[in-house]
Amino acid sequence: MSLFLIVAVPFLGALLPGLMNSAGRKACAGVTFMVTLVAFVGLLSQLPAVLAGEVVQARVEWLPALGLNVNLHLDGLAFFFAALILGIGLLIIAYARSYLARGDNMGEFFTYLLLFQGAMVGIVLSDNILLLLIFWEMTSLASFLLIGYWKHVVEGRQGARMALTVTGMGGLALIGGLLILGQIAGSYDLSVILENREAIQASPLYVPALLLILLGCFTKSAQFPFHFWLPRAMAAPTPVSAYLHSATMVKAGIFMMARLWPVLSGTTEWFVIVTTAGLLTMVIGALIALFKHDLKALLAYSTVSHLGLITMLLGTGTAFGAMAAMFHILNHATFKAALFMSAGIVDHEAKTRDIRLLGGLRKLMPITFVIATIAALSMAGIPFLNGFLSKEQMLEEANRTVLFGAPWLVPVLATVGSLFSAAYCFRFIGHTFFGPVRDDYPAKPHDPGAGLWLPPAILVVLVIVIGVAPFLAEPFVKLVTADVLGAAAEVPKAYFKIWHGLVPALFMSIIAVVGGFLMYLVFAPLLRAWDATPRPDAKPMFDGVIAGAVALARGLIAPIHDGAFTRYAAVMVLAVLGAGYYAFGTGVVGATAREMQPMTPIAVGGWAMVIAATAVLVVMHRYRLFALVMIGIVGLMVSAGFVFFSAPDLAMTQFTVEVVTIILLLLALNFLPKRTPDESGALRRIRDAGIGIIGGIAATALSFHYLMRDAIEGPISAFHVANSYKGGGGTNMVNVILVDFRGFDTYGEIIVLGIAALLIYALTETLLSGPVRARLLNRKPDQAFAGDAHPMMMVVLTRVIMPIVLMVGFYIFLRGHNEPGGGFIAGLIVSIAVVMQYMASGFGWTSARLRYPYHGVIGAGVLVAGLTGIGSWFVGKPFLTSDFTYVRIPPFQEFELATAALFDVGVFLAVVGAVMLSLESFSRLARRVDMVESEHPMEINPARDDPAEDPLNELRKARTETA
Amino acid sequence: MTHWLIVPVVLPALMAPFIVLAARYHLSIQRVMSVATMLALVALGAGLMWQTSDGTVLLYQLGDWAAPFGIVLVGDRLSTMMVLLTAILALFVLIYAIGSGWDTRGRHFHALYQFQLMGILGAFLTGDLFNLFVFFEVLLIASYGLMIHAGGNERLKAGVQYVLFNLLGSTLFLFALGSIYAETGTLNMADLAIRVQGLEPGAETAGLRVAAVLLILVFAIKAALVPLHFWLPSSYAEAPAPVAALFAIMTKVGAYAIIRVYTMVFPAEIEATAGLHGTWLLPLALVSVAVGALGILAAKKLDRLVTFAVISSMGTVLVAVGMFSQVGIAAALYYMLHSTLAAAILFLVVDLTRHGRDTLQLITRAPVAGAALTAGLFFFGAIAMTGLPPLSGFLGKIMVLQAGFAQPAAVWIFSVILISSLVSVVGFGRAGSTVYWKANIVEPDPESEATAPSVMAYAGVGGLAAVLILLTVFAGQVHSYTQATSAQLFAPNTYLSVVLETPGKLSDPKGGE
Amino acid sequence: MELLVASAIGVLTAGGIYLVLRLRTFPVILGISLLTYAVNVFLFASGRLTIGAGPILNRYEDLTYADPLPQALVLTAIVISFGMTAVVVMIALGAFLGANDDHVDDIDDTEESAQ
Amino acid sequence: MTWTVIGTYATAICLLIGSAFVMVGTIGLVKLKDSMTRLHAPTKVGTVGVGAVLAASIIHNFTFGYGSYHEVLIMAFLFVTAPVSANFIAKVNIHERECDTPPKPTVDEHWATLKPNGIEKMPDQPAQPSNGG
Amino acid sequence: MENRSLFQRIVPHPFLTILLAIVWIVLQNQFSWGMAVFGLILGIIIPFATAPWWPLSPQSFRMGKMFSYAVIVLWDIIVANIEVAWIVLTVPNEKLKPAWISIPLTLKQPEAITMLAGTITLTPGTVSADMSSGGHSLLVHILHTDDPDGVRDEIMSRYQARLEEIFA
Amino acid sequence: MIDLFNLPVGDGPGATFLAWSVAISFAVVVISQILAMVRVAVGPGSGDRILALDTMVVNAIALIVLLGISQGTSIYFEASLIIAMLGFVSTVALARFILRGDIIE
Ligand code: NA
Ligand code: NA
Repeated sequence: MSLFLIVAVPFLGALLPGLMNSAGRKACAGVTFMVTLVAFVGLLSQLPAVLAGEVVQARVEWLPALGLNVNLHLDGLAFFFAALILGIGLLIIAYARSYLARGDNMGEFFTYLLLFQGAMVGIVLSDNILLLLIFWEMTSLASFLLIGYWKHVVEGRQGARMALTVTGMGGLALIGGLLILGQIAGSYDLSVILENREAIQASPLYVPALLLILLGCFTKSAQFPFHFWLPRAMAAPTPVSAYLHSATMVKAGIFMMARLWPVLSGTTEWFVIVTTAGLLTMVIGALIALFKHDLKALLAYSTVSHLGLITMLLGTGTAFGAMAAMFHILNHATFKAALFMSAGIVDHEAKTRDIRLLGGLRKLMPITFVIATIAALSMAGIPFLNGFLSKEQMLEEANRTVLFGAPWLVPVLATVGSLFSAAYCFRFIGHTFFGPVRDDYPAKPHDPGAGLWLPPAILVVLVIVIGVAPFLAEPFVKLVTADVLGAAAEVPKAYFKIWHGLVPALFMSIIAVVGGFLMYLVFAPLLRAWDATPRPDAKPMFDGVIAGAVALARGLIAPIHDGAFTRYAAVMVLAVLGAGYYAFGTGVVGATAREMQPMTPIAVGGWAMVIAATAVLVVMHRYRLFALVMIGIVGLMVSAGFVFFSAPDLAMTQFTVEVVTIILLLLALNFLPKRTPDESGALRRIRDAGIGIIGGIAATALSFHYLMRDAIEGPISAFHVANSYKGGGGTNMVNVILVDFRGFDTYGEIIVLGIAALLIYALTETLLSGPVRARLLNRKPDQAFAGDAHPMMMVVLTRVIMPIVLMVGFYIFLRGHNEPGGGFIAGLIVSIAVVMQYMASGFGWTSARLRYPYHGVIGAGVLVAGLTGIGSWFVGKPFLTSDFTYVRIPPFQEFELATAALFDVGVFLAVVGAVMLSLESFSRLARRVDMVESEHPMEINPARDDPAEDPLNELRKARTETA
Repeated sequence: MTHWLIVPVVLPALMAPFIVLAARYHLSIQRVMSVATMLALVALGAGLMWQTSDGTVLLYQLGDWAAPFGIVLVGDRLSTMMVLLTAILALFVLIYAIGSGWDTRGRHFHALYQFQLMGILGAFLTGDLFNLFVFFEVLLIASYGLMIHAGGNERLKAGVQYVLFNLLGSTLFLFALGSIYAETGTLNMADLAIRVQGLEPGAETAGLRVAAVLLILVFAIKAALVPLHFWLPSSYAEAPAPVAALFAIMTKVGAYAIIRVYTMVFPAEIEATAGLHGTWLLPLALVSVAVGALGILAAKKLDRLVTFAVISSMGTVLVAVGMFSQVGIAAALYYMLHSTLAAAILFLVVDLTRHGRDTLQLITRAPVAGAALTAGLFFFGAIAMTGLPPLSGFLGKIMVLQAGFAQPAAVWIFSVILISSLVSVVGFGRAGSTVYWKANIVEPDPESEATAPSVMAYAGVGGLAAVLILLTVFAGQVHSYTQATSAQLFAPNTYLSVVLETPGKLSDPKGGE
Repeated sequence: MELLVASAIGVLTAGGIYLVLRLRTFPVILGISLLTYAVNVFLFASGRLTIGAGPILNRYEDLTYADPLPQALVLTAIVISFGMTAVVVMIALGAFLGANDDHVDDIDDTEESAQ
Repeated sequence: MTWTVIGTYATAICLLIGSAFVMVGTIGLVKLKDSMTRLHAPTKVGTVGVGAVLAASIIHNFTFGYGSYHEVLIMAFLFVTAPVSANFIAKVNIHERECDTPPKPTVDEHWATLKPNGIEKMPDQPAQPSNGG
Repeated sequence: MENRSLFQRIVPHPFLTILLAIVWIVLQNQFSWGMAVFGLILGIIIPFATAPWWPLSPQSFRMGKMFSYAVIVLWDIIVANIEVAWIVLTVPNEKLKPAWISIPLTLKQPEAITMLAGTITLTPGTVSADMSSGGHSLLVHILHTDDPDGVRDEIMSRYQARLEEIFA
Repeated sequence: MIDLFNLPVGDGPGATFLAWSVAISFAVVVISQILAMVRVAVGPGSGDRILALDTMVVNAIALIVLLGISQGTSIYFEASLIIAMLGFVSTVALARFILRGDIIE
């Protein structure tokens, strides 16, 4: 089977259990088993090639530019690990099928499990280290899901997060390390990297890369000081613990170190770091394991300890060490998986894993007892069991290793570690199975069905077979070792046998076993001493670190993201000022190129007005209506300034917009407080004034800078001046630019207006359909109202003036192309005319008599403008291409017809619609329950009097008489 | 004369008023028209991208006026890619909006949505700086409408800040444009590039530098670069979910503009702009990455968490942009595609999570129907966003890191991005396990009437997820496209000559007047 | 003359910034209006200052004119900012009506009350 | 030539008259003692003043350019609207009690402005600054 | 209203139509028949479109008398403006004698009353400030007078009486 | 100062007189404008402020017309017309706001 398939099968198969969930538990487990089996068989199909020393390859490009390709390879090492993963996987699946409770979602469980399995296989088969990284991180994720699988278990969630955090951290470090490694080697393919030992070790980036990679490996493999997450992960269902946290995932770190052994090992840094970490982990893990009462915790720490052992072996950097490591991996996988499953059986049956509540199970669960005992003795290093063999090799290697210049250090620590190891093994056996049968088990235990005990039994058979006949494993281990060593070293000649003679390792081993047994015997006082000894507990420390990090993050983030817009704005202004100052200050400033134009008194007068009005506005802004008046003055003077500087269109637009804006603001102010409270303190005001003044100085300086210089090349508007009549058919260049040269801007601009109106309308609707509605309807006005809402004089004047204003609007519209004016201003003027009518007789009365669908007006405007633009497509021209012609219809003079004018109609309609829709919205908000819709255009009208009751009849009569 | 290039702008611009006029009271017609438009836009985007994929630069002279005198739309690899991305995002987000019923919770959703797209697409396509301003305004004002869609006090308060901040931004934009016109006498980007690069050595540069720096600040605000990012968290958190999801592209508009303008017009290596953006964009981007990650960890609400993830991911984009190298920009573009989708997915998932919950605070609530699927999607989105394998976020991050090797600040780039990733992972892990896992310890509320979100809502999220997966699987192809795009950006001769040498009405090539 | 215009821009900017930093929406909107004036004049001034030469083409004489392009740009900007102002006024009003509070700062109390 | 001279002088004189009235109106606005009396000055004098300036513009145009008389419209507009503006301002003054309370109307009960239209005068502080500070 | 002729319906306010046409011509700033016709067309269209907002117009309106009234008022304006200017410049504040007067309104048409009020305001020294709640009195403020009743009678005879004739 | 207006009055009789008249008018209007603004600021009543603002609008028209005279152009006509119309509208709007709160009720 292709390597792709071997990796892909678990992933593809992961879909199945989830889908089969409804088909029943058996089906779920069955399909998962089958999927794994397919992959396993696929792997085995490559065995002949592997045994023949070939490296099976499969390559496909994924991200070649990045050097990230799906390059897989299968050599002995990869095969070894893949076989472990898939083989143990098969057993675990069978075991899990019986283990999981009825309420557990099996589909979910097996989906995660298969995802994990696929990722794990991916790690070991990857030839590309970036690809390996992907699988690496996926195992962390799958592990996260599996540890947290029992979502009701608090420890599960916490353990999952801790595992994710620690291995995630390692994973990210690994990313950095591997990227550096690839950078040094010039490729991310392992096959290339492994050939670059000299280059890598000579590189100045070697040490950072090594540290980062080791951080990844140590966290993943729970090496000291990152060992603490693993026992917490034991909250997972036992199959998960057995599979991930014993047999496979934790070995990913080991695998990585083995894989990169040829290029990374052999340096002092590698030796010191790896060996030390391994040794310490071995000793500390074993010590902690000894005093754990939870069977799985005990096994977990024992795993930590054994991983330390393997790490230490890899750290020595010798070929023999590497070989011993590989052998121990094999052995550890067999006995530890069996132990986990046994512990799971005990837990499953006795409903507790607390060793203090157990004991005497030997009689109740004989099968389990046998399996567990053999596995545990192997772990303790008892001869004729495989654990003994690799431990011997380890001790032998330890004997030869000199760390920190002390030849005794490593052997002593190795022996101590082995001693503790033996002790907890004896305790595991003794406290669980020996002793009297108790009557207070949480549940009455007995041997389970074969589904649960057969998988560990198979493993135990292996334990014995290898233990008795190590030569059976020898070629395979050597094959694997050869692949670990690569070109860096030769596979050692040593034989795998039970009896090596009276070598120091044997004595160390004896010391360990005997000492271990003695410790087991005096366990009770030791436990008391242990309990009395203060020692750091990882969980609260970890929690503390996380809580501290969260608190730190909150302390940093929350205060500056607290919703204080005013500060956000201040920061932004300061950032802009700072950046602008920097940019200007670091540039070249030349001499001015233009003459300053002399000031005229009028200009100075106008200038003084703007300054004064602005100053008064700023000082008195808290009186809101007054502020509006002042801003009106500023706008008026700015408009006058535009006139002064030859921009009549601008002046008109500015002023019209000004008035409409003030009207809108007045409409809004009707609902708002009329005064701004005096809230900000003097300091704050000084600060803000300071920022404002700096900003003002900057704006002055910048504009003065530009005003006194010419553009680096002639402005493009020369073209517009030259062609506005020739090409645009108008003499008002500004208007021609607006509707023709840059008509697209204008198109966007009217859309902005249209959206503004739609938005205002939509918000009004929303407000009026929510809780605000009642409040608005029953609103108590905050000011006294004068009588006579619609005074006669205004009404009568409007009747005459409004049509005239409309006509002026029309006039402005028509003239726009050639003289100041145009669709936009015309639209505003027409709106103003209607506003006048609203103000005269009220919105209700006015709109009841003439109701335009303002939505429609906006829509029509935008559509007309857009369709005018599209119209040019039909003559094969781009959007908004204008054309014009001169027409003469008697009795009128010749006049110009330009498509741009049609576009201007669109502008006009959109403006009118937008302004009117906005006003309508405000008016609807202002409606109160106590308001009566007026049926008359004016409140007071003596013409409506009943002639008979006219109080002035007397007077009139009297006057007629005198006349 | 083909008009394809302008259709992405004009189609929604015509569809919106049409919806307002003709289908104002017919929701189903609005929906059908809206979706149809999105499908058409996807097709258009794909077509344009295919057309430009060989390096062709498409030009559309509005009003038949040649650049720089008139406004032109320019389609190159970059702009068409952004058009397609926007269209795809908008399609699925729209499906979600319909499926979740968000479009019925206020008026004119569909019209505003169309206008929003018009603005975004116009911003991507225009070749004129002032026109870019206009499209910014179109997209902003539509976004105001969408942001406060459905109302509510919190949303309106956030809306006020959002609008005000952007008004300040628009003001700054105008200051920048005034500076640019005053200094160079032109507004067309290509013309500007020629004029800027034609500066004699030793010529006066102070004014030009200010113009360049003001402009990049405008774009940085849009791109939520720290410390100009303050507008983002509350506005995105309070915006209706589909809107927030659509907004995922809006920050990219800022990034796009930075890429466009600061590779072609104001490249970092010319004398006039030396030290202007090269010096501080990258450090600030790194700070953004960190601030975003810390915000993820600090968040007490799920929606706030996602907004900080957006800040962090924008930071990553800008880190890559800030290298101003060809590999850097290629990485930035890929990461931009990714983070747009990832952010959108997360915003939608957060909304799905809201189903049956009274709060988005990171506290435990009873599980509701559909929670498992939602949780799965959250997990997916979180993996994508934090840059964990195997999704595109990881690939994008690797690209950014690889590009970072050549930088003097490589150590910083590596440490900040990697450590921030870890912090994000922790933050997402905390939040996800609290919200989705812990729910299982609470008894489901039998009174709860919350039903599972509709299939269509899931389809919207699922569609985005599918696109993200495609982005992962075809990462090689996509990346070679972004590399080609980056190469095109760093060799803008074709762009410049197509824009400036195509004759228009009354003008010879190179502007005979 | 240039100095007058430049300093007027500066004063408008300064006043605008000061008001933008106030605590209530109404003055902030006024501040934005002032800033809008400032920037409009600034943009207008990018065509330099011309007196007595409005950009209305004289078809019969060859004259010089004020630069029409910035004028057109400012027109567009004025219209757009008008739409924006209308919108911000409405949204601010909506926010005020909903919460009976017109502070711009929205000090986040939901964050604090969590858990 | 004669017409030009007459036009020139007429323009100038109109301008001087206009500015005189503008000045007087402004003085009235500044000097007069209460709101109602102040109302007299600018609405009329100012209007006439600007009217004269507009007349000057018309004359000037007739003298030196082509005939242009559309300033008449502005003048007419100001004239027509001035009374209404004044009326509104007077109503504001009455409403805000910025002047002596007017005597009762000859006929009818109230003056329209003072007739409560459903809303009584609120005992609120005035929404306006009471003085320049 | 319902028995209005077709002409009345199309041209509801003939004087307004003419006024608009004149305004149009003035706006054009140069006379041409084409523009006059166009102005007239607009003068018909615009009032037609806005007719609902001017539901009732005065039944009678004497143009001739209106003309002479206008001449009188214009003269008054010019003369009395000078008076007011004199008052403003010379009379010190403490010697100023402002006064309110109430003018009984014999006019009934809103158009007529407005014209009266406008006249009062435009003529110097007086401002029409308010109207009584029934519309039967006009409140006028006088800038400076020793004889408020005299001013009232003057207004009633000089303006109101004439307007009554115009709108009779 | 007088040359600044660059009046198209030729060198005919009265040209200087006209130029001086224009200058005086400008001065008067500007002063009037400033004084009116003082009244806006000082008040005290809303009526006073509105009145002063209205005066300022009228003065602005005068300014623009003077500018037109001094530059010999009539392109500012529309601007003055619009200011006249809108000035009235804003006066009414402000007054209505004081009187009724809602200006288009
Ligand atoms: Na125009
Ligand atoms: Na007036």
